Amino acid sequence: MDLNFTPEEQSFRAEVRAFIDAHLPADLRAKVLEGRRMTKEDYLRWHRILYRQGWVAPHWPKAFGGAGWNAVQQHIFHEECADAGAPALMPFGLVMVGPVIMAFGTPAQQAYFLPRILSGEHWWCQGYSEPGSGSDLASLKTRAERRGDVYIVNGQKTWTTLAQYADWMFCLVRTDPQARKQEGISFLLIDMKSPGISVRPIIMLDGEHEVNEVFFDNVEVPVANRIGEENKGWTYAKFLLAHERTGIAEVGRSKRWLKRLKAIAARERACGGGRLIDDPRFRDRIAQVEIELMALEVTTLRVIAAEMEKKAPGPEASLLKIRGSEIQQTLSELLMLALGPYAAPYQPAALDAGYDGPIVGPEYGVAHTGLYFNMRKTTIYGGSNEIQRNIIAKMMLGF
Amino acid sequence: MDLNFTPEEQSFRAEVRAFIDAHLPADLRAKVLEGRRMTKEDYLRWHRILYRQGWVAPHWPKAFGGAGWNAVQQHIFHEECADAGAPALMPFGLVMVGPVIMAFGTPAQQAYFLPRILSGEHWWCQGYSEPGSGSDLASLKTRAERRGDVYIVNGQKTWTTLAQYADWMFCLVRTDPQARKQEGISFLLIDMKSPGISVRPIIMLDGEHEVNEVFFDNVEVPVANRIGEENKGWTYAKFLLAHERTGIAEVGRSKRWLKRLKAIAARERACGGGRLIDDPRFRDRIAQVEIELMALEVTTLRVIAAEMEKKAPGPEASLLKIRGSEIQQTLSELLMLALGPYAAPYQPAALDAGYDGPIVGPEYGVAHTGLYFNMRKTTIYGGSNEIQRNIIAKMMLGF
Amino acid sequence: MDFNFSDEQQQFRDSLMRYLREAYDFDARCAIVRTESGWSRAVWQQLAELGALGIALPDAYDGFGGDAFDTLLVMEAFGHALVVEPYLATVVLGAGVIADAGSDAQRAQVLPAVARGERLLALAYGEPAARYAPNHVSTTAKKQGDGWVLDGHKAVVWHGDAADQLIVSARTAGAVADAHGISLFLVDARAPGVVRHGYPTQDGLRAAEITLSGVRVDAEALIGVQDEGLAPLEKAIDRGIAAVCAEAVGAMQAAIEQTTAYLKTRKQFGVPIGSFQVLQHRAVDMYVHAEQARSMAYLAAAKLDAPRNERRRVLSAAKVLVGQAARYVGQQAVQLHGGIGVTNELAISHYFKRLTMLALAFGDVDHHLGRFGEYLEA
Amino acid sequence: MDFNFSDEQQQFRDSLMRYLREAYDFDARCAIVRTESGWSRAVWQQLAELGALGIALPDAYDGFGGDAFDTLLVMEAFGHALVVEPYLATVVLGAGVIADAGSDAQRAQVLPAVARGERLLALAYGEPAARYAPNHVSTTAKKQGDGWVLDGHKAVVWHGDAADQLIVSARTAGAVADAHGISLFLVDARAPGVVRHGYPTQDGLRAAEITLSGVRVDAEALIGVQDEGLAPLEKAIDRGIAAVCAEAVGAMQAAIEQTTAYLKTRKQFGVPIGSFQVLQHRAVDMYVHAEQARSMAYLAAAKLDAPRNERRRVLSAAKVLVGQAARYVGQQAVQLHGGIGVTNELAISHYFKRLTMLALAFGDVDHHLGRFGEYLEA
Repeated sequence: MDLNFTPEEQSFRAEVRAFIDAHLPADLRAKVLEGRRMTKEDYLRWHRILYRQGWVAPHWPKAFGGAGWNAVQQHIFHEECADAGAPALMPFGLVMVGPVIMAFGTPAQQAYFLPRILSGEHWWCQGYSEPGSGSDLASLKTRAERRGDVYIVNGQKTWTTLAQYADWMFCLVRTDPQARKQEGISFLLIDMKSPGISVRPIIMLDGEHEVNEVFFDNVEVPVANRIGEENKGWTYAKFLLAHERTGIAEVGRSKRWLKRLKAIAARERACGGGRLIDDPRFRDRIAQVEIELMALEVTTLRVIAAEMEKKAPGPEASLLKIRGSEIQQTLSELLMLALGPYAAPYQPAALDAGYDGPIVGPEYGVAHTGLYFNMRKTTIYGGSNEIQRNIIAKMMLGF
Repeated sequence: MDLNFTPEEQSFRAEVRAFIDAHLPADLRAKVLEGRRMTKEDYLRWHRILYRQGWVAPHWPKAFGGAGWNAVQQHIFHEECADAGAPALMPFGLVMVGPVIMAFGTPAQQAYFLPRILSGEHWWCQGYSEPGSGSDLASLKTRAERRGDVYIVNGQKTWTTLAQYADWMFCLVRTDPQARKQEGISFLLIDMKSPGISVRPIIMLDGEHEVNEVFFDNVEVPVANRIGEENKGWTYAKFLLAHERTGIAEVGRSKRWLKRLKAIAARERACGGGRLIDDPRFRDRIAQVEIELMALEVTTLRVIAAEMEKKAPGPEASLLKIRGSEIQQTLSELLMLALGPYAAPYQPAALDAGYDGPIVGPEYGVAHTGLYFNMRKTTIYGGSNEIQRNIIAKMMLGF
Repeated sequence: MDFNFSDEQQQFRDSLMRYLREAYDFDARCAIVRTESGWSRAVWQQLAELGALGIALPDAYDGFGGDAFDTLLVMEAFGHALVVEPYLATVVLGAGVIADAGSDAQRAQVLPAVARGERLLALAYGEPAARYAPNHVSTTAKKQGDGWVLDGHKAVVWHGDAADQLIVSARTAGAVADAHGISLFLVDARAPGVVRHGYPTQDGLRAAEITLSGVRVDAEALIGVQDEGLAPLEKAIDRGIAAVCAEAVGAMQAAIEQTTAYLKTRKQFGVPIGSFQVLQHRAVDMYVHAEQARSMAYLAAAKLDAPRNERRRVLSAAKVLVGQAARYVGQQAVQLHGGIGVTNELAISHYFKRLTMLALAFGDVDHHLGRFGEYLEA
Repeated sequence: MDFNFSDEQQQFRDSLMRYLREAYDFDARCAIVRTESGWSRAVWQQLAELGALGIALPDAYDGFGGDAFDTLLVMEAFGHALVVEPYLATVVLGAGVIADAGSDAQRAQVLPAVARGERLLALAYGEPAARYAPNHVSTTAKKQGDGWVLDGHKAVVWHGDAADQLIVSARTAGAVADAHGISLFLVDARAPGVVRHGYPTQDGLRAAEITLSGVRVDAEALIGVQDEGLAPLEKAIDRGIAAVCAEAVGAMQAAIEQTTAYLKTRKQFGVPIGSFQVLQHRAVDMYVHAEQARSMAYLAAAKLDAPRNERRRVLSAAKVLVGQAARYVGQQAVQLHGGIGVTNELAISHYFKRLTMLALAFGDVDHHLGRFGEYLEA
């Protein structure tokens, strides 16, 4: 039993940190740290920097162009990126569809798609959720009818994150309407430029355009773009969901937010004078969430250690999701509360880089209330926390 | 809209207070305030004092020997009694079976039982719960077979509060085993001295003897001691449950505990020196529970006001039960926490009046930890808080 | 003890809620928020005609002489409909200060115009470094001849951009956080030296940063007693607290109605999600919070005219409990709606945002828990 | 990074848990608690033979040279079985201080005897007015000739009635709450002037009030450096915290096992009550708390030898989180058992009581939240 990182792991961390220090553009870093609006190009700039270094896919095997790192190395890498304020890497290609293509794709699919995921040429989006499905994913209704070498796809997806930027979508469609729920589903790769696809923005409660509805009106998809066998899509979808939850606890980002919260609480004044961080109530709130985050970090490391021994990530991931999302919500709420009355102004224009108009209240606060609002999603998406509790009840407690 | 008591109500309060000041024995008062062990005679002394004054049954009509007070007067009376540290009046006769006998009893039953409830000659207990039934009361199994003028009762009741003192039990028994669950139940009045009854103590987690199992082995009960019709007992049981919840919020007692908590927190020293009540964390905990209690008091008054207008007490009583029990638990927990390390000693002998052995820690603290343990029952009994939430979900929210 | 509203009050509430149901549904509200000004003068005129603007103003000044419970009825209805018009700023805070502490001349000049819907007010008391403390006043008013010259920066002034007149707290004596030495002034919002930067707030209402640079007012602009402005200001804030508590109660009720309706309609796994016990009990806890909050809103209204310490104790208790309830109900209303709850498309997220801001208004839970604690041994 | 216990550790744990399963079930435990002494010397000898008493003591003194994780294994197993024997008092606290700060002579005299199960210790550091502060020492030790004379009252000394030797904190300089001027002494528990009033605790263990009246000890009784006893005392307390965190983790696991088993067995309304989603989710939240607590128990063990500030920061964090988890798991275990949960008849209420006391041991959640907060900006 030893909770310390080995000397090798520590020198790996030093190497990662040195690279980020040297290569993360200052303007990107500032945007991330201040929580300003990110553009597609912002994400891609950092993606390409890591791609050139060979680090853009830490968890992919070297044979497919990944870094081939083990779970601890991946954890260290993500923690360093989060701490430094590097833009998030979009998971849709690298974390979601990439491993599916590696595991179940044809050699042709692998040769075409994988390098383009790595280079950033293809921006992917996820076509899982539908208006009627929600947490009951398998009830999806989007139809794909085989007509020779193509499928004709009709239907609608929703909650499609950043579909407005996407070149490709991986998509669950129903190919056998007679079969039972989980059967009769196929897994298609769809070119977003195909005729018949339209994308409608959904504006989130913070006023931002983050997700979309995607409509399919007789969209032709080559059969060659199907992953694996027809009607076996649910298998691939489950494979993906098991991988999707890596890093779901977002410990690194939460540690960065905690650091920021402390810095701001040391600058804000409490009502009676003195620093907000010295107000016993606010101090206790910070202390409480810091303690919960410490525990979550160790729990995450325990899960990673289990993964290292080839124990598959199990329902423990649900625990990481539950506590991780709750901690993110608490931190974003404290960031808002720290502002006092200046939590109220709504200043969407100020979120853009280069904005030089007036700012109401402290400049560091413009994104906080929106962040608090936005973070409500974390207990809903990726399987709501209620669903996660159902999973633990069944898998860990045997109900 | 006026949240103040009328001048009449205020002078009623003054009258009640003056009577209690003059007639509540000091030793009883001290026992109650300090949370020491109460004997049967302790309860009966106060019962008889109120009986002589004509106040022992505030909610009974004058025709049956009650005070005939309205809901506001009853509230004022109970609040004053609680504040002064008067012993609780046992509800089994006065609140539970008394109203059932008034509503559904024969003239002979009324003439025999009601005066003896008032005088305290009969101590009653409640025979509802059974080992298998719990929250699912109607699944009871105790059998009563008709044999001429008597029923032969066999079976077992449990959680029978203070049955060790009881002269009579009101009891739900199954008289028609073929009927559906809620049907086939009858409501019997059983003399606890009947042959075939045995009482086994159940020791609570605080080490006290408060509840019992009661076993029936061919116990003969005259048919004349049945309330109302055979197999209609569920109706009378429901009538009783609707009345049982009056005062369930225990606002008066909680206010007394709050006062005591503040007095103790003003005497205890905090770790850094200074008074515990000036420790910001402990102070906030007191403030929080006081605020919740303020709200509950107004909510209680709102329910009482609705009762005054002959709106029957509805599912709002579930709300009072939920918040009332949670507040009692919080207060008892703070009373324990206030003691610091002296929460640990277990001193059951010191709970008796007249104990003059050594006491570990502050004398005012001997009952606190046991009280905290004991109060866990409040979210379980009388329909667990989970059941209360089911009731609100169904009755108030229409699920 | 009487928990009933009078017949008159019930009729007034019914007509107000009927109007809002018909003219102020969610789409109408969104359209109003999207306008340049962010609120509707037409709605304001309708509210004047319904008597809502004058209901709690003195009879002598064209009001109806109502009490705190009339204000409660209005605010609860506004909370239920998510009304964005400047009622709190103009009527509760602004007219409240004038009615309470103003001279006869000020009352005559301001109150009838407010009741008719022809005058908008704003209470400019916050400052950038003040957080929630009204005694933190660094804006100065210096005597000049018969009148005064005001300089300073007033922060997050609700509906400050729409106001015709501002009630400004300024320091006439003492150091920055002293209780003594604060005076209130009635200032023309368009006076030379007044610069207003208006902006929307996170919940679709409006506020403004206001700078005063050498703003001259005459002697009659002083409201009440020189240097003793904190008392009426604190009282106005407590009236504001009672009002936002009532508004939050209305908003919580609407959020609960909409959430339970959604739970009964929305199907997953082949059943309405409202059949899941965990979600039912969540809704029950929302209901319990809301009922306790309603009790505290009543108590807050009842204690507005109590002696200062008792008033502050109860108003802070109300703000703590209502703030916690608003947070819980708002968050869970969104959670129980799932994905659609975190979009701007349904009303529910707007209730959540408004409830969030109401929980912060006049001081957050921690602030008022501390203020309540000052009276713990009283 | 390695979260595995070694093969040796796993074997040791298996044999310990097997012994407890066979010899220390709930009935056996109740019988032990009912005895006059409240604990079992026979069990203690068995624990000595299993190596549990010496596992974490130095090799040189007949121990096995184990580390904090060996202590964790023992305490977790003890928590799981609700063991009442004086392990924390004797081995973790008492022997810990001697091993850490004692002279070679003291070590040689005490530690092998502890490992063999022939010596019981108690750490007498609390005082009636000290609450949870170990620096609050009013017990005095005055120099007399070569030795010392001790006077004072030590409060709630765990297993103080059974101890053969006491480690007593006493003031040799300074004022009552000063950090400097505290010294530790090894005192024969049966020395003239030592009066012990032993009593049961709420969770079935034992403690004692101890008064010292003119108790003479010789110069060799001083442990470590005169006036500098607070540092080893604080370290002992932190070791105690790590130990009770591990014990709480074991007790929580048992409580969760028993509660989920009960939920699956107990039927109401014709179905196992474990089929109700609300109860399932409650059990899940117990599980989540317990897993987070386990992580903090590991971290606490790992940081016992870190520099003082880092050690205190982490140990307080662990105590806060484990305390909150113990409270939640204990309360809900009772709640989910319903009526039977609030009786003494099933084990579950005893787990609740032990978890309650563990949450208070060495300082409650508020105390450690404050201590953690001292290092917030470190």
